[in-house]
Order: sequence, then structure tokens, then C-alpha cells
Amino acid sequence: MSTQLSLGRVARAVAAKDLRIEMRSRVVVNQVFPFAGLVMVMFAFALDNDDVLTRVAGGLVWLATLFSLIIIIQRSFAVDTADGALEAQRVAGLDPAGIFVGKALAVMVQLVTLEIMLFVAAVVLYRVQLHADGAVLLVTCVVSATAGLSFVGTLYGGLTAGSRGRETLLPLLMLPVVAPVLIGATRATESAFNSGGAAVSDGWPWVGVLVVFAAVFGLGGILSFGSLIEE
Amino acid sequence: MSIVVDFREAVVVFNGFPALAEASIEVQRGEIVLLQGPNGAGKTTLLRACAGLLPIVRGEASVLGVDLCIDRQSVRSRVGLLGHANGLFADLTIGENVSFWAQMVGAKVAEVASTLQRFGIDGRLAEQKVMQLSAGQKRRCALACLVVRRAELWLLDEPHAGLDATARDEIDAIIREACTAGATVLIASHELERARGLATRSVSVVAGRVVS
Amino acid sequence: MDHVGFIAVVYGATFAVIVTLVVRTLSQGRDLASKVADKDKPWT
Amino acid sequence: MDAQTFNARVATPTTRLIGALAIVSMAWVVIGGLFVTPKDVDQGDAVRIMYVHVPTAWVAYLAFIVTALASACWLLSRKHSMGFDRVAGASAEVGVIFMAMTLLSGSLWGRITWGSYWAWDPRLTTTSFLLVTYIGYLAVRGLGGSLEQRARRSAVIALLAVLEIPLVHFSVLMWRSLHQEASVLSGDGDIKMDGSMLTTLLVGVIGFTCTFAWLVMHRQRVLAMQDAMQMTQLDAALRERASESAIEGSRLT
Repeated sequence: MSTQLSLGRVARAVAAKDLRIEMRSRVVVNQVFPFAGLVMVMFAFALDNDDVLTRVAGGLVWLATLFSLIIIIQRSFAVDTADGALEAQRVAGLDPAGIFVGKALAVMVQLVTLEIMLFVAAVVLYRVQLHADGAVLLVTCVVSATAGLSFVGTLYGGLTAGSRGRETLLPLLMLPVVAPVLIGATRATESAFNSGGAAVSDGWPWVGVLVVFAAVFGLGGILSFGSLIEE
Repeated sequence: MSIVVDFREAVVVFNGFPALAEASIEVQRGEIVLLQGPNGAGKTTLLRACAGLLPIVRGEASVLGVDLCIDRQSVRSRVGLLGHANGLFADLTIGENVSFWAQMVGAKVAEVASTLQRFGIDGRLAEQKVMQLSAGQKRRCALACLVVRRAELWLLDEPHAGLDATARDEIDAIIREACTAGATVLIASHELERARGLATRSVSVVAGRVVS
Repeated sequence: MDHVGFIAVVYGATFAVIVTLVVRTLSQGRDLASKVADKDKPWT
Repeated sequence: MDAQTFNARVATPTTRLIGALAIVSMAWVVIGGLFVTPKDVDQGDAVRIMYVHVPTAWVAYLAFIVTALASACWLLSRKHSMGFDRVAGASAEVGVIFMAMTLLSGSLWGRITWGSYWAWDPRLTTTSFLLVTYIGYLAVRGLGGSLEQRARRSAVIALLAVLEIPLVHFSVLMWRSLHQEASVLSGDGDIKMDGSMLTTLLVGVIGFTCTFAWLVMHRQRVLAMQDAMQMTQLDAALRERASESAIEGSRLT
């Protein structure tokens, strides 16, 4: 009987559980995606200048992603704390790192789908031109940024899961921490869009920052998630 | 190794308040011990302490041979704690909930099917979402998760709360069957006449102390 | 001295904050010290 | 109740010494900074703010390092002695206030030397980021739960924040280098420092560090006493519960 149930098995089961719950309840698809689209439209109202919109489209996409991430994380942990399921997983001695990786993977899948939708919205609403040579940069940027955001979100979501005032504490804790992702992803995306004459080659150093960020918080989460949800 | 729970004057503290004030208790394998006593006396705290969730501030405490003062993690996978919350995923069906826990210990699909069948929550019912179930069915599903997870020590906090008579009989049958299969059970309950029929022994918990 | 106003504000604010911090911490300490027995104070 | 003495004093010889040193240095900074040191060639009197701004910033960053180190010590120490957690908490509380003062004095200084309260200067941006991270850290400390839980969560958050600093600083540096703007508040970088200016600045750093040490030691003792109050109540509560169970026990059997 393996006492500390292995990380891989726990992560797979937790990720599958989270995604199945989402497919069954469709809360993220029916509420968070429309919310993100709405945010993009409201940016257009606020900025109200086509050249400006095209120029800053990269930043707006990632801002909409950040706001949606907060809601996705709150939903992800609401599912677990509703009937004491997170507590049950902890009480059952599941490897906390496995729970962390599992939940982060589920968030990643939802976040990537959301980002694809947002990029399509950017092309339509903000008249952004996607170029073939920028595509590779864009994909790597999206993957590494999404990984970083999911790890940070799951980490701070776990910390605030049980406590009172968690709705307001999560953004306060999380948003400053993801500042490098916002800066890096936006610069990389702008290079991919060649907005404001930014060359594609300028984007790669920023992808480096995103990869380091994702690695740091991936490892940080695996090591510390257990002690964060421990009573 | 027949002693499953061995507490000697264990103290557990919540913000300065001694929820367990030098509690001592010894439980053998296969026993069904009833913990009775007034609310706030420390019954729930004792169960949570046995599950390795609470730091032992003073005294000694060991469960299934593991000293809780040193390591409160490794014993958890062999212990099942069922409180007022069932720990289920409302959006998933009974089958999906039970197989989530089965995956954790690598139990085979056949084992899941036989457990569901024994608990009377198989067939069409297994496809029902947990949110649509009655309290009794949810409680049976939660117990099925314990069985599938092969918990050796069951810690049940008011297992009969909110159940009608038939549902309570089913829960008692499940608990008896688990004991014959080698599990040990601690029940904290107010349903004294029902629980006494079920329990092999009963102790009272008063003001954070166990009085047998 | 030019910019006297700004300089005064910086010096004033910084030292005012430090003094209030010191006084608050000291009074908290004295108040608690009278309630807690000496055996629990590692520094006595 | 055995005879216990209740000495109302919190200070010890060491803290009194540090306190005295701090007061002397502070006086030196005020007198030196405002009157003795000469004007700067370019900034004129504006440079006088440096004697307060630089030591404050130094203490803010020092507080952050102390919190991170104390948190690491708490995590690594076998019996998780609460002293480390209290030092981490005390240092963070002092650090946040100095961090805020750094931003205040920095922006005022920027106003009179560069004409703008705020500039996306890498150092200013990283400092403001640190301030928000610290406020989050203190919010986590306030989450309640047992002392051990509070200590564990804060230690993890403090260490994660340390990981965060190079990432933020590097990305802000890269971000600002895109705009080739001169680093506005490098301050001491391009100021020609003569003897008295340098000594005043050094005394300022020493004085502020002593103040920081004094504050952390005293605050840590306050936290220690607060925790001790809880523990002494435990013995009393244990005795009270013992008598309570005796009464109820007799009534039940």
C-alpha cells in the first residue's frame, strides 16, 4: 500500500476530475469566456481609437486573460471546497504536489482555450495582423505564459481556498506576482504582432523570462503547496 | 499489532483553548467504539486528531503504529474521516466520484463495481449526479469511497445525522460489514440508542477528556 | 535653502513615523510585560 | 500560583545601547543633512533628501532580507521554534512602513530634481512591487488559524516572494531599457560626494539600521508575550477543564 500516493497518478486523476467537472457544469465556458470577450469589448469602448487599439492589442489580450484567470481559479477551488472535497483529499494523504500539478494542468487547458478565443477576438476587434513568422513566437509565448499563470494561480488559490475574505485576497496576492508575466507576454505578443514596428526577434528574450517564471513557480508550487493547504 | 489507536494524555489546542485536555484512549482492531458526550466536549477534535490533522501539543498519540507527534502525514492514506461534509463532487456522478478515489489507490474497475453493488448505489443510480441524491445516498457514496480507498480506521462524525430510519439501517450494515473485513471504527454520535446497538464499546468524552 | 518645503516634509514625515513606531512598540511592550510572568520572557 | 515577578521593562542592555546609538546617529543625520553638508553642484539643496531616502530604502530592503532569512530558518529548524516566525513577522511589519516611506521620499525627491512624482524607473517600480507583495504577506499573516499554520504559510509566501524579486527586477530592467530613459532616481550615482556628505550618509545608514534592529527586537518581544499569554492561559484552561470534567463526569455516571 503506497503510503504517499504517487504524484503522477494523483495529478492525472485530479486534472481529469477538474476537467470533467468543467465539461459537465460548463461554468467556465458559459460564464468566464463571455466575460473575457466582454472585457475586450469594453477596452475598445475605453480606448476608442483604432490605431491605439491595434498598437496595444497584445497588452489588452493579456489583461483580459489575467482578470479571467482570477475567476477560473476561484471556480476551480470552489468545486473542491464546496463539500469538503479538498479537505477529503488532504485527509486521505494524497500527495499535495500531485493535487497542485493536477489542478494547474486543468487550469492550463481552460486558460489556453480562453487565450485562443481572445486572440481571435483581437484579430477581429482590434484589426491585428498575424504573420506566419510571428506564429512560432506567439505559440511559445502563450504556452509558457499560461504555464506560469496557472502555477501562480493554483498556488495562491490553494492558500486562500479555505480562509475568509478569499475573494478579495486572491487578486491582491496574485496580481503583483504575475507582473513579470504581464510584461513579458505583452512584449512578446507585440513582437509577434509587429505592433509599433517591434521585430519578431525582439520577442525571444521575453519568452525566456516567461519560461524561467513558469519553472520557478512550477517548482515552488510543487514544494510548498502541501504546507499551504495544511491546516 | 492489534492496537489501532493509542492516545496517552494527549493535548490539542485551538488558539489557546485545549480542545483535547489530556485525553487517553486505546482502541483494538475490529472494534466499533462509540464516543458520546455533550457538544463541544471534544468528540470531533478527537476524531480529527486520530486522522493526523491536528498537532499534538502534549502527551503521546499513535495511530496504526505511527507516532503522530513525529509524523502526521503517512498515516492518513490508511485512515478515513467522514464528517458532516461528504467530500463529494456535486457535478460528478456516484460512479465518477468512487472511481476518482479508486484511481488513487490503483483499485481495479471490478472492485469499484462490486463496492457500488454492495452499497446498493450501482446500476442506473451510479449515473446520477451527486447533487441529485438524497442525504442517505450521498452518505452511502461517501462510505463507498472509504471502502474503495481501503481505509483501515474509520472515523465517523455523526454518521446518522439527517438520515431516515431505513438509511440508518443501511449505514449500520455497511459499518458492521467493514468491521468484519478488518476495519476499526470510531463513531461520534448523539443517536445513543441506535449507536449502542452497533458499537462494541462506548466511552464518553467530557471537557476534552475521555471518561470510559 | 531652496525646496525647503519638500525637504522639511521628507525629514518631518520620516522621523515622525519612526517616533510613532518606537512609542507604539514600547507602550505595547510595557503593557504586555506587566501581564506576562518573567519566566515566559526569554530576554529577562 | 507560585510567586512570579512581573518586570514591566521590555528593554535589555543591548536594546538600550542600540537605541542610544540610533538616537545619536539620527541627530547627526538631521544636523549634518540639513545644515553642515554643502549643496550639490547640480541638484542644490535637493540632495539633502538623499540622507533620509537612501537609509530608508536600505532598511526596507534589509527588512525584506531578514524576513526571508527568518522564514527559511523557521522552515529548516527541526522543532520550528516560533522565534524565527516572530522575527519574520516583526521585520515585515517594520519593512512595509519603511518601504512606503521610501516611495514617499523618493517621489518627492523626483519631483524637485526631475519634475515628476513618478517615473517607471526600475528601482522605483521594483520597490513599489515589493510594497504590494509585503502587504499581501501581512494579509496572509492575518489569516488566523493556529500559530503553527500562520508561521508555515507566511514562511512559504516570504520565500516565494524572494524568488519573485530577480524576476520582477530583470523584467522591469529589460522593459525600461526599451525606452533608453536615464535612470531618474539613481541619486547617489551621479552626485559628487565630498567628505562630510559621505559620512552623513554612512551615519544615516548606521542609524536607520540600529532603529530597524531596535524596532524588530522590541516588536518580536511583544509578539512573544502575546503568544506566551495564550500558552499561560492554556495551563489555566487545562485546570479549569479538569474541574469541569470532574463535575460533569460525576453527574453523568
